[in-house]
Amino acid sequence: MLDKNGIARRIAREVKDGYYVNLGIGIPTLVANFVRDDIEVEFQSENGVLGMGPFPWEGEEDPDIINAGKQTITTLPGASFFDSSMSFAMIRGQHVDLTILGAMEVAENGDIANWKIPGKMVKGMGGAMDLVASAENIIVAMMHTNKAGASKLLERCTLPLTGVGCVKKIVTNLAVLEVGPEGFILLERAPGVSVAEIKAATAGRLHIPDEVPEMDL
Amino acid sequence: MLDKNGIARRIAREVKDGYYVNLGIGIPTLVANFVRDDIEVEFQSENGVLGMGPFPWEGEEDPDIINAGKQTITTLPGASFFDSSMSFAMIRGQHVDLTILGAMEVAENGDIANWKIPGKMVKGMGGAMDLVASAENIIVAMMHTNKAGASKLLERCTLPLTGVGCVKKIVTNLAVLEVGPEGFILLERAPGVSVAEIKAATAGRLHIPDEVPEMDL
Amino acid sequence: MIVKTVANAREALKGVSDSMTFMFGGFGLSGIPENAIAELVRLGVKDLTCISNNAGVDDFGLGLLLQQRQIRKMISSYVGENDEFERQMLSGELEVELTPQGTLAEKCRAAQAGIPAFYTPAGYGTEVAAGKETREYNGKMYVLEPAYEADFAFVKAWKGDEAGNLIFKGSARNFNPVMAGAAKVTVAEVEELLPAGALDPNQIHIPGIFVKRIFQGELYEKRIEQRTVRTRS
Amino acid sequence: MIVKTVANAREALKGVSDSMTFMFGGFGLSGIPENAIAELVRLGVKDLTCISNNAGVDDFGLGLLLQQRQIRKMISSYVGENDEFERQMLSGELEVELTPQGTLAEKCRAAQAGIPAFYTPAGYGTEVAAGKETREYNGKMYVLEPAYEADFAFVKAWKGDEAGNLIFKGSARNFNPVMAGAAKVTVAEVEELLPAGALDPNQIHIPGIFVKRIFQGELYEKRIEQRTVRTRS
Repeated sequence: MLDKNGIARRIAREVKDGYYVNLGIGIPTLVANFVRDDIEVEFQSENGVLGMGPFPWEGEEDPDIINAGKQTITTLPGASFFDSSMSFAMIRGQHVDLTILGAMEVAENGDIANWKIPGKMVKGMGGAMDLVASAENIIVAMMHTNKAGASKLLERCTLPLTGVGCVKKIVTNLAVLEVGPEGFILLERAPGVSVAEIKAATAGRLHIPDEVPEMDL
Repeated sequence: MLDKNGIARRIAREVKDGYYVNLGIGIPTLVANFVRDDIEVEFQSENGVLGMGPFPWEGEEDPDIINAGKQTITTLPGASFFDSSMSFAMIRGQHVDLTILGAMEVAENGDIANWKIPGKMVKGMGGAMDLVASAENIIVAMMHTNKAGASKLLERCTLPLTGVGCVKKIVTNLAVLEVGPEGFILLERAPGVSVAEIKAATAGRLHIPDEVPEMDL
Repeated sequence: MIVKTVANAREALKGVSDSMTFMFGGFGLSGIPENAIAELVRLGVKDLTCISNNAGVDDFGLGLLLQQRQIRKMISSYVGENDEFERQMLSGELEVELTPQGTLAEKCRAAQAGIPAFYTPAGYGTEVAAGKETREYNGKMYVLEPAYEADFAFVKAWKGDEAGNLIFKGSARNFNPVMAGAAKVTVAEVEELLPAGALDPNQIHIPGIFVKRIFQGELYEKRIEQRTVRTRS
Repeated sequence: MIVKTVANAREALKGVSDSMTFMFGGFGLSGIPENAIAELVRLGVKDLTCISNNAGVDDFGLGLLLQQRQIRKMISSYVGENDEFERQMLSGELEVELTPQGTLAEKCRAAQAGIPAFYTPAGYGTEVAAGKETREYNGKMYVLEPAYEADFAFVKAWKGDEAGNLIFKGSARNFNPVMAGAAKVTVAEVEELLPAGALDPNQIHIPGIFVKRIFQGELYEKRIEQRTVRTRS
């Protein structure tokens, strides 16, 4: 079974040379730490930054240079700043190659819910609805089950949707799955996790191929 | 009767302090020469210039600094360059206060035709359709009649339209007219021109007030 | 050259009144019009509709207007980090319209550019699209979104000139350029106000035509919301 | 950093073929991609649809492609100043679609921004709106216009860097920024190609994400169409 860093490490392998990538908050942010050194990737932040670098050295924080999580950041050579409409032109216009974000629920038809729990304080969708509706290539990073132990991979989402039929791949603490025409397809098992455990933790339809290799991290 | 410079001189009096103005080619271009020195006006060129200045000194022409007529120009302090979508954001978004352009025909309902003569080579509408459809304040600068002596102020346009119901004011070699709810309204006569002459040269409905003063140039 | 300079925030905000709709630039607390917000608190105008990506924190940004109960409705994409906001929202004092961030930006830009409506894929199939027209283009579904309408837009730039030209800095640019010219009156406050001719015409982010009034802001706090750093070993 | 540099026009244009749709930046002869045009002439690809505000003059700009009869259809707002163009158009060899200039710019920008369609007032009640959907907003009529679709966009900038970032000069900016990223492949040629980090990230007009290939152009003629000057007395 993977921890959050393990999920991030596995997702980092999906990041290809030459990709522009948008990372959501939470586990997705960790992905940047595990991207191979020998490939070139640029991180886009929807508040108007392309080419994000690491956090600034102490004392060098600039209130005018932050990421979408409102954290102080730096930029790398080749970076650029732009306004919000151009930022979402990049996202909506499918210039960003890969979006990695968290979710509360994913359905076997690719629907995703990650912004609202009825009855609880709703903070808003931020850029998530634009990202999921636009990106060709969306990977969800999340735990396979919620804190109560219930599956987050469902037949249909029960929470208000963020987007419909948009998720292509899911990496959880237990498995890597693809969204196929007839439900989830189990691609890989986390180290030490059995197919039976994954099956038990998945509420939606799950297609299990004859061979389900363990993740190569 | 006015010549082209006279028409431009009269229109210049419609240009108010603080106006952003777009000038079409032909007579409108001449208007810039007659704007009072004691008011502040900025000229916008739809190819992406705000704050146009005079032509450059000989030898200082820059192929990268031209106006919409493709003429080499200069800029004044406070000028800016921008792309074509932002230029038409200024026009479509009604940030430009006054548009002055030529016409082949104007109808008593404010329709204008100035881009196409069927059977002749059509060069295109350029920015004219955006300008007339967007501007709150459009003044047409033209001769009252065409070369064959026929009126250009008609009941209905006969040529393909550039825009519908958009012209507010017309300044010709004979008169200043407004487009009212029931046709043209004669506001001023050119020096030495009689109301009868104007009436004879106007094919559309013409409302003639009791008093029609001569232009004050 | 058309001069847009006014003496201070008080002069710049002439004409604001109760029940108006305002746009505020900024993302989180970065690039927010601090002087305009302070003046609105001073003026005490109320029943406001505010279009802003975020709603500030309890004691800064739009949180200052929330404290004074001046806001009736917020139109935002994300409103976390604000307890007073949550209290007013749950008690029903405050109406909240949540809009996808890219749609919010584009609805401002549409207002600026005289485009009354456009199609976007964001929110299709979700409650955000409820009651809205949808349409298929190339096998994908889109939602029709209208431009915003607002009375004042308050934007904050790094440098500006007398002609109203604006240059922003870093990611403090965010929503400011798309709101400039998107309301009936656009008020720009700047950290450094320069004479016309001091800025390179090639490097202006927002031409002065989109700005009605400009003033030199003062006492910028520029608070950092999440101070993240690397520590030197 | 993702490197977009290619050696020359030949490499930059890999993949172009007959019957494709291309976008060309430039207004008149200002800011046109001279190197890309020259390479298209050399390649001899034909039956092209070209989206460009203008069509060049007889012996320069897109006029060079017209001379070789490589263009089947022009989508432009203004096509004067070109006798060969007129001959081909009147003889029916060349199809011409005239579009209002602001609509042309916005249809490019819509393609860049993933907006499939938008409403504009331009052309309402004229033959440009024939067969198109129209709608009233706030008492004014608008026409629904779809985004363009193109295979390649050829843009020309003043300075660029290895990451594909672009800075334009003066009014040579025009349609270039709105076409960058509006086609499947965007090729940028620049007068000066610099290493990444040489350009101020705050002053970049078009971020490299919109550019697929960038190369150092050569032998720019930058012809002036209307040389207007003041003479010193």
